[in-house]
Amino acid sequence: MKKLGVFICHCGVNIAGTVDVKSAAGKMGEVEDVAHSADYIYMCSEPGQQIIREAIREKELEGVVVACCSPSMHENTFRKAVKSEGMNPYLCEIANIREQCSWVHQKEKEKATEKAEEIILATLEKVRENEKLEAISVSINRSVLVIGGGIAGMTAALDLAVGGYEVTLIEREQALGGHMTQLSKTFPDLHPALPDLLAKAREIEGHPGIDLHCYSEMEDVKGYVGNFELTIRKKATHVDWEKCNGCGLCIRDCPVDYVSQFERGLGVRKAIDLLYSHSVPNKPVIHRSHCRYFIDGSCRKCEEVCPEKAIRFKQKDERIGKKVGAIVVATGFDLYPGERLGEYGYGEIPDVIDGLALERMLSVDGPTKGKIIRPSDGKVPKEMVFIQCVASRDPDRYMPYCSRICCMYTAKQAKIYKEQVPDGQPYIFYMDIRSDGKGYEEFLQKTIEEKGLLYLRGRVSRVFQDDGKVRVLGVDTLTGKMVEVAADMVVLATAVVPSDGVKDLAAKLRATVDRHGFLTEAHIKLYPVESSTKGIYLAGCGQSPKDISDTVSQASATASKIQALLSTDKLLQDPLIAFVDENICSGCGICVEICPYEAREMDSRRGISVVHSALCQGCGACIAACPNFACELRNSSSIQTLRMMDTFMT
Amino acid sequence: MKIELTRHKVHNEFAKKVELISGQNLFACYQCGNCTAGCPVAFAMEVGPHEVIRYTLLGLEEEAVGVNTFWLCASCLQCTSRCPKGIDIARVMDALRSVVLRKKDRKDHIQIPKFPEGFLERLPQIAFVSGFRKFLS
Amino acid sequence: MKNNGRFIKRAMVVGGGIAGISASIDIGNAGYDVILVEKLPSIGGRMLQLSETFPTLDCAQCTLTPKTVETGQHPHIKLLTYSEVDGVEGKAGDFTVRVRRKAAYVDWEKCTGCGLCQEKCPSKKPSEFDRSMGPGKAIYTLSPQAVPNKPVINPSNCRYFLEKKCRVCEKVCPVGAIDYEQQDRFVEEKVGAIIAAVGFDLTPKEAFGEYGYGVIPDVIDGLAFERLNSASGPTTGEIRRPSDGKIPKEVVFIQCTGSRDPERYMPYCSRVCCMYTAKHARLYKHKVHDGQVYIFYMDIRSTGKGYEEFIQQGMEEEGILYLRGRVSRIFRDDGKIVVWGVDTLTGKKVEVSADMVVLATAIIPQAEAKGLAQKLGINTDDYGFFTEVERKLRPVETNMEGIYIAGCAQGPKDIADAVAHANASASKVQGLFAKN
Amino acid sequence: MDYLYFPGCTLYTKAKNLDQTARDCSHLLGFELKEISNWTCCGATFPLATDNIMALLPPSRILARARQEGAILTTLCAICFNVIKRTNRLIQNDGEKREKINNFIEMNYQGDLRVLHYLEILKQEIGFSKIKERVKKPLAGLKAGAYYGCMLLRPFDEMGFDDKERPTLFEEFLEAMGAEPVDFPYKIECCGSFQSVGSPEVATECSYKILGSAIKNGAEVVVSTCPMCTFNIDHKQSDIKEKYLGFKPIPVLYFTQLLGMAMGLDYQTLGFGQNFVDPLPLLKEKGFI
Repeated sequence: MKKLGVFICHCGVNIAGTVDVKSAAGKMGEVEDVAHSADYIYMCSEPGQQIIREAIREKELEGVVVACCSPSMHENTFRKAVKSEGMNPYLCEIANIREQCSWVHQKEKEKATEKAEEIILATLEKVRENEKLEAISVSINRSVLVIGGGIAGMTAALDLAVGGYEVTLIEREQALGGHMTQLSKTFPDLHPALPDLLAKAREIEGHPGIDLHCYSEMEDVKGYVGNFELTIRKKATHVDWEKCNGCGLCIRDCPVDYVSQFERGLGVRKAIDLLYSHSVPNKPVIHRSHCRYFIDGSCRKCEEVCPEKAIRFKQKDERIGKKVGAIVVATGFDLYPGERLGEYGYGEIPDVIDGLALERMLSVDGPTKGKIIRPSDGKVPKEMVFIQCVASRDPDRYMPYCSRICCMYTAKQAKIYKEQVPDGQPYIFYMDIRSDGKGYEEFLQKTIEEKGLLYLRGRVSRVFQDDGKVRVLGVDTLTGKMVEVAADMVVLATAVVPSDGVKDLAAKLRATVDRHGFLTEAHIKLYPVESSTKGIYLAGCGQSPKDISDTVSQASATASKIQALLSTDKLLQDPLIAFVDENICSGCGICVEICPYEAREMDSRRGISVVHSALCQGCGACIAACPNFACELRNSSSIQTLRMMDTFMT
Repeated sequence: MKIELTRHKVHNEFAKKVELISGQNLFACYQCGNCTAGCPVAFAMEVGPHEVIRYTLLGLEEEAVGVNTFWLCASCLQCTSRCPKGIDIARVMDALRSVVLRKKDRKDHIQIPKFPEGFLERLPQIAFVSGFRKFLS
Repeated sequence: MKNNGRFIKRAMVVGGGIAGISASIDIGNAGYDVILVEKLPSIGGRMLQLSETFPTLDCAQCTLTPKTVETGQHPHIKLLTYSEVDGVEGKAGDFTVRVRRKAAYVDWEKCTGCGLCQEKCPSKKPSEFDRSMGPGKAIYTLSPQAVPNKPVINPSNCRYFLEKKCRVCEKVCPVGAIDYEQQDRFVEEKVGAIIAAVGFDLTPKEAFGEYGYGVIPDVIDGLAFERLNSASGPTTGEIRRPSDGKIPKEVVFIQCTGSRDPERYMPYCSRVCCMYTAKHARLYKHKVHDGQVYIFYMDIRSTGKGYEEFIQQGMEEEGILYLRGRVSRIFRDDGKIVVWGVDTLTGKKVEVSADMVVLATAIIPQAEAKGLAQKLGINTDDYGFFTEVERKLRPVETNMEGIYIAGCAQGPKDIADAVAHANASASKVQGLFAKN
Repeated sequence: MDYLYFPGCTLYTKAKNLDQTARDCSHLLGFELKEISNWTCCGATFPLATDNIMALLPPSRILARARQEGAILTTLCAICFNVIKRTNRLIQNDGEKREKINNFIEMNYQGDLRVLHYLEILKQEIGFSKIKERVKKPLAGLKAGAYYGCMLLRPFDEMGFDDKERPTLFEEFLEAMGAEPVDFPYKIECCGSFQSVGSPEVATECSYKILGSAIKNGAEVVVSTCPMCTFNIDHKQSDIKEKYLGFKPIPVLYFTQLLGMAMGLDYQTLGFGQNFVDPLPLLKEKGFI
């Protein structure tokens, strides 16, 4: 019979305020195989753990039950404490008498004490049957996949490469940079966005430790933290990027123009073109849906004119396999689809554009070379209306959350507008001005004072075309007056939403997303960059809208977490997983389909099912499904569970 | 109840004149209402100082000069001392008075003969003198 | 940058708040040694004083304790608490840091943390940790689960140091750990990189004349309200007025006290007050259902994930009244606190006679921040926040190679951003060590 | 040591008691108030409109002439003190306007005159401890509410008289005379000033709030420095009584009247006749006269 120890924690008043810990400790002491029973005000504190260590040493205990808070709080703490005394950590179990007893029965003190004693007795039953287990060590490969080549993905990739890890960076578009490439200048210092970004991109392109795959997407992923196996689909660019020297003749002679998504509908691209001028990598791609050859087999102009014969009409998508230890998801954001914003006339009135379109106008290499003009007639707008919270902070019809960056980029855009059009008047309809970053409030107030931006506190109910002008029906709640503006141009600060395709990417990665499609972090406060699935890390707007400096911080943070994860070449896995009793298992295979983590395979030679120890999360689905009771969870066998139930029933 | 704004109306001549006389930048105003909150005579005003500043900025001259706010202002400077943006609201009130008085088209000054009997004898001269350029109904 | 000696791959983190802890754990988990220097007797920083955290309202202690315990027991992290950086020489890879270990008047080697001295200490001065919402002892640990769980004696509250009397703690200590003659000691540490995460402080309410210069007892600041709210606080979680212990039924929260006030106090926005005030209001309503909450604000700033929904839920379900306007003045008027505010949306002057007023005072750097910056040779802005070398793309690096910044020492931010910021600086340190 | 003194128009007539008691007290305290030889009205309000140079001339002329006769100029009335001091500050800081003003008044004044209120002289130059010694009849048991008003304190950075939110100078002065100062929140709020001419009911409301707050905090008498405020919170108590029936009048005295009484001057010479609410019954009851 094993000698057991019971240690009951007061947890200040949290437990002791309801459960009579002294009498419980006393009763536990009377149980015949309990060699030591004690209580202390804070078991998890240093002196508390000291009591446990001394008791194990003096009484040579072979099993310990700590009655305290939830196992998710301090199970590791107490298992480490018993391990330091040479006892197998898995012989130490937690009896949760706080969340499951004292906190919920604060009004019935004696019944709560009774219940606490029963919980401890049940846990003793469990410990009596527990076996000694060793953590499973799993070898990991020390490379990382970064999904998304925006500023978040680039920062994470660079940090990891500097840290000496192999990085695979995949980007869905044909060039790096994400939305930052569309920006003119960044707030609050009005630095031009592109130069620094391209410097970083070139650094990535040339870095030996980074394997860059643009115009590629992740098709499938298997495995677990430390051992992800994934297949990347490299979409056919129809140009041999090694051969192409970026001379640009093909782009010049391509007869087909189409309205470019990158230019937010304000500019055009050729069927074969770069994503943006002097992009990194500076390689063109043929877009099949616009290229005449793919439509009716005609043209082939680019092929004729290409000096390096780099055009590959027949090129097919390519698949390459990769093994990585951790994955950073940096998929970025999109703007809420404008067409669904009926009341603002977006898509119907040419002079109503969104924030990114105005950024394209303000960019020196944009469609209007930096000049703000009305898309309808090319005139300079003198009445410029900015509307904030378009589809943001609108729980009823659109998105309930705040998109965080619009107040700042709108103020920046209004400032640049006033510099370009001194006699123009910007009106900004807002609800709350949100300039809470470092130096943001000072920038905003200085701009309002010097440039004379008129902030009207109120939402806009409707925007409609009215003989050449764009009528805006808004309100100024500070004077309580309805406000109407016959504007020349309207810029909508539309809501930031996750980029499309994130939902099924998350499904593949078995990462969770919230109802809007933003990836869910493990803990909002303490683990903001880790996903709840081990080995998956989140950076940038994919997790929630944020500005560039917060995105960069979060990206570096993921790099730090991954360097910590992959610094050891072995990863310790919890041994509390399922196992199969070979002589009972009939090989029916039900457990293989049931397993949500694909941790079960059929061993064809012996005709029985086997557990993949690294993949199994110990969820117990297979145990419930097994018709012959052939499998059990380590240290949670059916006998133990039944014995624990008995202590409650009697 | 409804106004139409154009760039000529916003920060128009009237607003610029008030800014010139008072030497203050009305765009700096947060509309936080600290001045109205602290004003000892705000209870008797049709609109608070922050709102008359708002009307001025929006170029609503008739509304701005139509209210009794800056006639009631006793320039006790409580607002100026507490404005987080450092706007001298008392000067803006005086500027609004000056704009109206300098136009000379208002005739509803208080007439001295209309004072009740013996009122002037009891009144200290200082009350009378400091009231100059301020007495309009 | 090879120098004659090799590149020391050991980091020092100055400041043991949530930022310092997060950075230290990351660097420690990557296998490098870390020395964590903390001014107070134990680590945890401001978060120790919080009751619950927004937006999930889970209790700060429960989320923080696993982290502090992990730091305390981490094989690679050495704690130097109740210590301050005195001087720094050298450059990246070879810094020599002189650390002053303040006299705790308790021999930490002998002390077992049994807590008897704290029970028996007769001193009843207002506790600084509880923002003087309740009495504190002269010999104290910051919280029962303090890491390390070693008390210190505060000479300005201790009867022995003031009047050479008492010595109760010495008598009662079972291991004779009390040593009134202990002096400050200096320790030299050689490290390769330094992260400055010294956190923030709040503008003292005494600075605001229009709000009573801190003389009106029931006018408290946000942190004091956290202590009232905290289950391990002086009132074990009950919201009671400091003056007479009654439960306030009319509570006014005043935002932007000292923030967004370029003319008289700080021009910047302290970023977290809108959120913690909304949290305070909701926690108050959970405990006092028939109480009425007024929040005077200018702009509500709830931009984080789930923040806006948290505030809207507060308004809709808890009946919290948001009044857009600043408060010009508050003064005491027979037992009540008269608040002169305004609601600029109705243009009306608003007067509330409140039972309690909570000021969301401006976040400012720690007093020692500027001094530490000089010692480290890094720039600060004119308020004392450390300046990052590039606002957008390099938010954690400074003008000195090998020296990084993390958390609120760089500028006001909430716990989530501070943790991400701290992890980022940890990443840079790991990068620096890997490069050499 | 003698101080240049600018009485101001009201102190010659309606506030003669303030002027007279100040001269007598100064004499008792060992210094003389030397009235500047040639002075005009100070304009009664500091011109807020930045382009109104004309209204700056009267105070500038006073400053320039005073500078020819001495280095420190003092006044008793809070409004004169405010106008003259702010003009002085403007002349010191604004070179362009200084030149314009000097051209108008054809004098050369550089703003180097020190302008002090009589209370500042008592505190900085004489010292409250010296006053305490000279007090023959300490005003023991007299609960006095010190009413600062607006012009002494604001604008803070130009007047620098005392703390703008919690001034204590007046209270120290009352304590020096043995009285019990009573702090009341409305001591820095406005009495309605010249509105008693244009909108009397507004001034009544403001004065009522001030007096009500003083009485609620236990004040038996209110002490003021400025004839404008004194008119509102003293003379208008008749209007207050009409509007607020339960209101019990409270005497309002100038600070120099109290000082004179404390230093043993005969109460007949203290000009109590000009005070609207008769203070004599209270002073008798307290045994000061």
